[in-house]
Amino acid sequence: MATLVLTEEQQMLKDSARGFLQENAPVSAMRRLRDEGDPDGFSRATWAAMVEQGFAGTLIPEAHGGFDFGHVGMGQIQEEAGRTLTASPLLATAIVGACALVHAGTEAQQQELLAPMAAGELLTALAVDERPRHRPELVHTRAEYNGAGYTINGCKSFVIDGHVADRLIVTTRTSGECRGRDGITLFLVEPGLPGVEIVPMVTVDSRRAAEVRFNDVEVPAGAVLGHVDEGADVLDRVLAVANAHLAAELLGIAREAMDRTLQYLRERRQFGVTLGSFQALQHRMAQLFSEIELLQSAVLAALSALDEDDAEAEALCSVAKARACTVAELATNEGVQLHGGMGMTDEFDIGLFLKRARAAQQTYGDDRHHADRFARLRGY
Amino acid sequence: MATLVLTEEQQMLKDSARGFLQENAPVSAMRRLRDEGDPDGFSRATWAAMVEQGFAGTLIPEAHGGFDFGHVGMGQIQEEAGRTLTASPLLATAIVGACALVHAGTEAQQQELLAPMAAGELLTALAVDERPRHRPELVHTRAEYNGAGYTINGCKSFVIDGHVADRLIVTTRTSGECRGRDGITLFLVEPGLPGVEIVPMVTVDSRRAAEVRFNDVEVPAGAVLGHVDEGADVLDRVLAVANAHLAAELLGIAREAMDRTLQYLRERRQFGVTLGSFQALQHRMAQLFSEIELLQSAVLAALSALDEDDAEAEALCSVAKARACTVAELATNEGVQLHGGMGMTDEFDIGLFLKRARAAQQTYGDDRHHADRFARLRGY
Amino acid sequence: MSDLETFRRETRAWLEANCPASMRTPMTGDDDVCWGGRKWTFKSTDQRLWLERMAERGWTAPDWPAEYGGGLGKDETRVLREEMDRIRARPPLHSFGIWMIGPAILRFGPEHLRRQHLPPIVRGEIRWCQGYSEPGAGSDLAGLQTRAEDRGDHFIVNGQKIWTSHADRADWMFCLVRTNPDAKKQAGISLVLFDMNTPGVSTRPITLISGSSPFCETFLDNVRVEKDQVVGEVDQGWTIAKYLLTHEREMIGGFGRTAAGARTVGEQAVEAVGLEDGRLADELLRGEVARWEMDARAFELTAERARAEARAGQGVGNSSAMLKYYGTELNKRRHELLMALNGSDGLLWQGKDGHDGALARQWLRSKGNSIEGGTSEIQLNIIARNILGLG
Amino acid sequence: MSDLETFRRETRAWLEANCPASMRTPMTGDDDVCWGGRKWTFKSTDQRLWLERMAERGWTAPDWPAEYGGGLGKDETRVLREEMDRIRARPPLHSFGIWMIGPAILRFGPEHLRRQHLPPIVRGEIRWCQGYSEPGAGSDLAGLQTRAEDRGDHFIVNGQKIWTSHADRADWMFCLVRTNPDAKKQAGISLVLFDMNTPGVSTRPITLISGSSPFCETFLDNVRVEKDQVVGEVDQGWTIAKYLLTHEREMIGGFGRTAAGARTVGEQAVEAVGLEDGRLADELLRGEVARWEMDARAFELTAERARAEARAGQGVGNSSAMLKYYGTELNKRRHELLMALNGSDGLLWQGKDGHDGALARQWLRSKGNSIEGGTSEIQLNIIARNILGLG
Repeated sequence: MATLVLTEEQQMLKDSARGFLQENAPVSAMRRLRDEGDPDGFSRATWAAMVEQGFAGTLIPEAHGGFDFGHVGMGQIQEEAGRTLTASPLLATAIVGACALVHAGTEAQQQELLAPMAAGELLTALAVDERPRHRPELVHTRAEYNGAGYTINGCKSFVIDGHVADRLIVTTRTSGECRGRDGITLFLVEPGLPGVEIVPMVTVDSRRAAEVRFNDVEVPAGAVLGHVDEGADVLDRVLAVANAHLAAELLGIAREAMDRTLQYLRERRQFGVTLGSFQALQHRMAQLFSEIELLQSAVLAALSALDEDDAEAEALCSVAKARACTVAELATNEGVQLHGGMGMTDEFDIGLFLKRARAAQQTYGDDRHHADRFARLRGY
Repeated sequence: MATLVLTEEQQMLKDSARGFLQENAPVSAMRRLRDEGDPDGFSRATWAAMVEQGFAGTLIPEAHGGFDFGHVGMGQIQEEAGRTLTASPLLATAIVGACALVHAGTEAQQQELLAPMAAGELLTALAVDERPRHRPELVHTRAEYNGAGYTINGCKSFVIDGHVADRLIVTTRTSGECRGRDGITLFLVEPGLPGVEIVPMVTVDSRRAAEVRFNDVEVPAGAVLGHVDEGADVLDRVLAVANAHLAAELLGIAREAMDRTLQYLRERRQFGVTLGSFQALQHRMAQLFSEIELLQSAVLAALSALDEDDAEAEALCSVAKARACTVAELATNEGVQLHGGMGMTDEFDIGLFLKRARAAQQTYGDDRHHADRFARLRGY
Repeated sequence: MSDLETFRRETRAWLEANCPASMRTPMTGDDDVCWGGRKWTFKSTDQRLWLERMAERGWTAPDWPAEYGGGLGKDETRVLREEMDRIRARPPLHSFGIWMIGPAILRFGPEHLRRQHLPPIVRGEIRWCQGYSEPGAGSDLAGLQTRAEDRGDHFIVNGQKIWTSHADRADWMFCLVRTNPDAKKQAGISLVLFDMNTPGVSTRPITLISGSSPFCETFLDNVRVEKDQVVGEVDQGWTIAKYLLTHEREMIGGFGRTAAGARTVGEQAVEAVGLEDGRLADELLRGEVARWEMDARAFELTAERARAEARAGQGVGNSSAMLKYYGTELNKRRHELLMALNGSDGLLWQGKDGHDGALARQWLRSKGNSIEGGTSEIQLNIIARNILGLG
Repeated sequence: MSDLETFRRETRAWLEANCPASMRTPMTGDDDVCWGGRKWTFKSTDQRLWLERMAERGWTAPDWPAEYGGGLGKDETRVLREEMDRIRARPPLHSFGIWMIGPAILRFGPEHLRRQHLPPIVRGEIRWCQGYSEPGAGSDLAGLQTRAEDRGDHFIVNGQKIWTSHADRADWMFCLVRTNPDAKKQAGISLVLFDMNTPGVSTRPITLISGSSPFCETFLDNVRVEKDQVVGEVDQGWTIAKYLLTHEREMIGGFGRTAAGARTVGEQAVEAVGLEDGRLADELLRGEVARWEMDARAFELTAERARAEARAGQGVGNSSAMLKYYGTELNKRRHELLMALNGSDGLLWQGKDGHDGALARQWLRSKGNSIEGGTSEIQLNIIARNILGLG
């Protein structure tokens, strides 16, 4: 049975994350980073403070310096970070990186990396996509056994936090067809190695991602994460987790966009009455409200299924992400439209939610990708 | 350049068809046929009067006793027949049958059949579907050459007017795979031949269709319509024509459903004001109006492209039918919903439009089928 | 052993002994439902026995006060339900008396009506119907036209009701009437009770677009209603009506929930359309099926969450409007999808291998979901005003 | 040979001789557009020559009366357009003067304003901007706050305008002001003209969510406007404003029309996502692309039909509201689709091989389509009331 109501402990975590983020990383902070053209795209000081709050160790076992608070807990932080548009290494390191290592890392790898990750000192980045649209099983990047270790050649795009990562988690092909599940192997690669080239770029949400090229990059055999040729299963799990947490972030974005729009409709007057008194707008907001309520249920169910290792977990993660994409798109589009001309100006915040929403939507698959995935999981 | 405004002649035909149908075949007549359980599902007397009006010969050349008035002309009759829910052999005989014979018939076949068709004395039916969802290239029904002619075995479902037809137009496979385009051959089959079994059924719109079974049915070689193994091209044309005219009928249904709903909203009072004064309903009706306007353009363009043998004709027929399906579905659903409880009663007519719309939608492919077809025609 | 565990043990034993085997099989259709009442014909001896045995203990309405019904506490009622579920026992009685007018009389009184009406409801002897909607009023109950004229010790009622479920099979009606024509809209309405055998009461079944239906029109022509048959107070019927409407909305809000064991839309799609290379053969429909199934899953989870929140005392209270709105719209979409998946098979009405047009009739019936029990538009109004503070 | 054929022959010859070769190439962006005005810097000698030659004949506004512009009849104007299209001649001048305030002055007068303002517009010497919207007013023009105080022979204007396109590059403004504060909303508004160099006029560009924009805020601080610069009559500006708004709506209604030679969404989809077995590799997107392209085709046909009906004298008149509504919504959908098709490439804002985030910026800019020139909600109101008779 899914946890659809937060425990007292989880509610406390959510409230404290909310308080912390509203105080330390409000939308205005994101705006400042953007206007100053910060090369990291996030604030190191804020990240340090988030680590202080324990956010970085939420998914890491206590034995490795984390708090093992689970996905429902981490999801609450993500939802609140969606409301404040807080950029940080939370997704790439504390969620994706932590999950990959906890799930597939050897004892030695976990020993080496998890504690510094929980301490916020070591950042990771997942290099998976090779095409603009997410398609994780399409892997052309090759890793060839060279007698001692592996030689990696290829190019990865849209590597989130690729510009700051201390360790890249790279999907490669060690055998098989370029579209197949079999033959995918994950590697932990140090970005400083000869032949690794990192080209950062600014995305629409004022965050950073990188293109990462591998030119005859030599890594030792111990850099394999998980088993050779069997990386697809690890990837499934890691991406399901990432998507559940992106869905949580999108839930926060959708709720915040709706709340700000409701506020505007209640206050703004036109033709002598408030905008909120127009029935056509009332019905649209009521429909949006309903869609968001369903999203919240889907997100909670996905997170708690991950915590409980439920057999339906991957399907629920796809339900949550697919719905998060369509609902956040609706919420942010309605937000801009109902703010009228003001919503089109950079001066108002509502457009920032629109921008971040689309970036989070496209990250690791949008609603089409996840509808397709859901259908496959359901056998049709 | 498409004819997007009717010529004076076409407008006159439309007006006279409207006057005729509203007078001779209003919705109440359809209701009477239904309640009396008429075994034909249409009125022979009304059909005779329609023939009198020249409707049956609209697409038949003058040399064969028709009027050669073209698809735009016939489409106007169909649109008006959509408004009155008039059941008749118009689709199966005067549109589908006439088009198949004019397009693919030998001189002898045309001589024999077209004149009686224009005179309303000979009815045809297209036996194409083998699965509940329309998929014309899936043909299991086999016709095997037996030295003198062909022996047909197989089963066709949802044969419109199969219960009254004097000649069946049957798609069979003479070679190739059961899903391929190549190897399809059309036959003209007399329903009285030994081995032909016709099982009529009543459909949701109170019309009739039949399942037609062929058990070792022997037909002469002269029964082939068009060329052996090359029936798919004929079928493309015939189905494009059928769908353009179904789209015209659905346009009439959508317009009539909207008009009746608007009338109801203008008159019906609730909470002390007319329903039509509620902005949420106003916006929904304005959106429906816009969708119907686009549908009208698409239908006119498809019909006139058929008349002009435009290279885009088949794509436009799919645009028209796909849009007709979604718009008629919207119009009839909104119609019932906005009529409230009254819309749910058999006493009100609005539900009859809902029923006929779905039947016309599913006939020869719904919006999904035609979206898929459009994408293929566009090369993606 | 706690009292509750003792109760569970005893209940389990009693059910084992008293619930007939045939009453433990799944109901296959409307025919298996027992509605009771003076006109009822039991479908089997077991159906009669099962009702009589449960009614004798008052367990048809277990949580009503002991003097009228079962007298069980909240926990005991839950245990009884669990134990009935355990052996898959059918409900002994379906009853608007138990679900609607009974709770209203219990809550609003007066006492003499409780004593008169509740015991026969519990025993399944009297079947009730509701007289709310009127032709011409739609969702606007305040526009009520049925008039009750004061004649001293009784009223004379004239008017017409519509959408009365099973009026032709019911024994009594609870009926909203206007007792004060001068009061403004919501005021001046009373909820009165009368026997359907009273002279001047007649009914006519309504044919829906889907075919025959349990709904009737009810004509009230100089019907005499005793003044002691007013629930609550005269002219205070509006409050009771609102209470009952919320009840009704909660009943209907269950639409869109998948019945246990029912085939999913995905399974039906595979059966109707077939797979090619492991994917549904129609790729556009495949996307629609997946999107519907995802929405339906999220809705199920939301209904579950609403129940969990209610248990945790966090219920937003107004979630019933949202569930009613979304659930009924989802169910309509489901039926449109099933019609599309089944193509020409979905169009059948009569004929072909005994096919009775069930698919089409269910599709048509689903259109009423978003109208009955408060239209979708009314639910959206409620959400916008009560939850979102717009207006 | 008819007069019209003679005209065509002569026009063709004149264009051949006078339209510079570089003015016959497709415009590659906003930079190639010639707006004219006092502050204008010609992008090339050819651009200047082409404007001067056309302006000399009055052919920048060919259908205006001969004393102010070209003096061509309706048929001759059409022929000129056709001949210009034949050689793919660029428009010599883009101008709110020609499109908007010119026609309004022509229609509403007075005569001295026609003589003063129309010839410089035709010659491209004066560039105009419009002062309609105000912060806080949105779609509600009747709520206009900018006040013009009567000072005998002139007004003193105070207020603030927003969404003034190119105010920072314009020479004159046509501006709605409230001349009678006591009149009820729509009354008491006048349309006045003033030079942007007048003391007290200042502008500030607006940054949009898509980046920099042609829009400005314009501040009016004790701006002196001569009384002879009122278009039409004092207090009758509302009628002229409505006339201009319809004009604007028709210009914007072109959204969603595919520019000749532009790649279709289908082609872009194939490029971005690729084909597998002849079908777009992403099957859910394939359905969406097909549905969008079908809707867009039906919309194009509808715009064509509206023009054909107008030619045949059957125009519904209100079709501009529908075209504006549908065209802008369609364009927004198109950009959402392009963003989805291009996945992470669509998210780029700066960097990577000189990619400048054009896709994302166009997507963001498209959000304004359904707000500017009357929101979608306003268009739906107009359709419901004026066409459908609801209200």
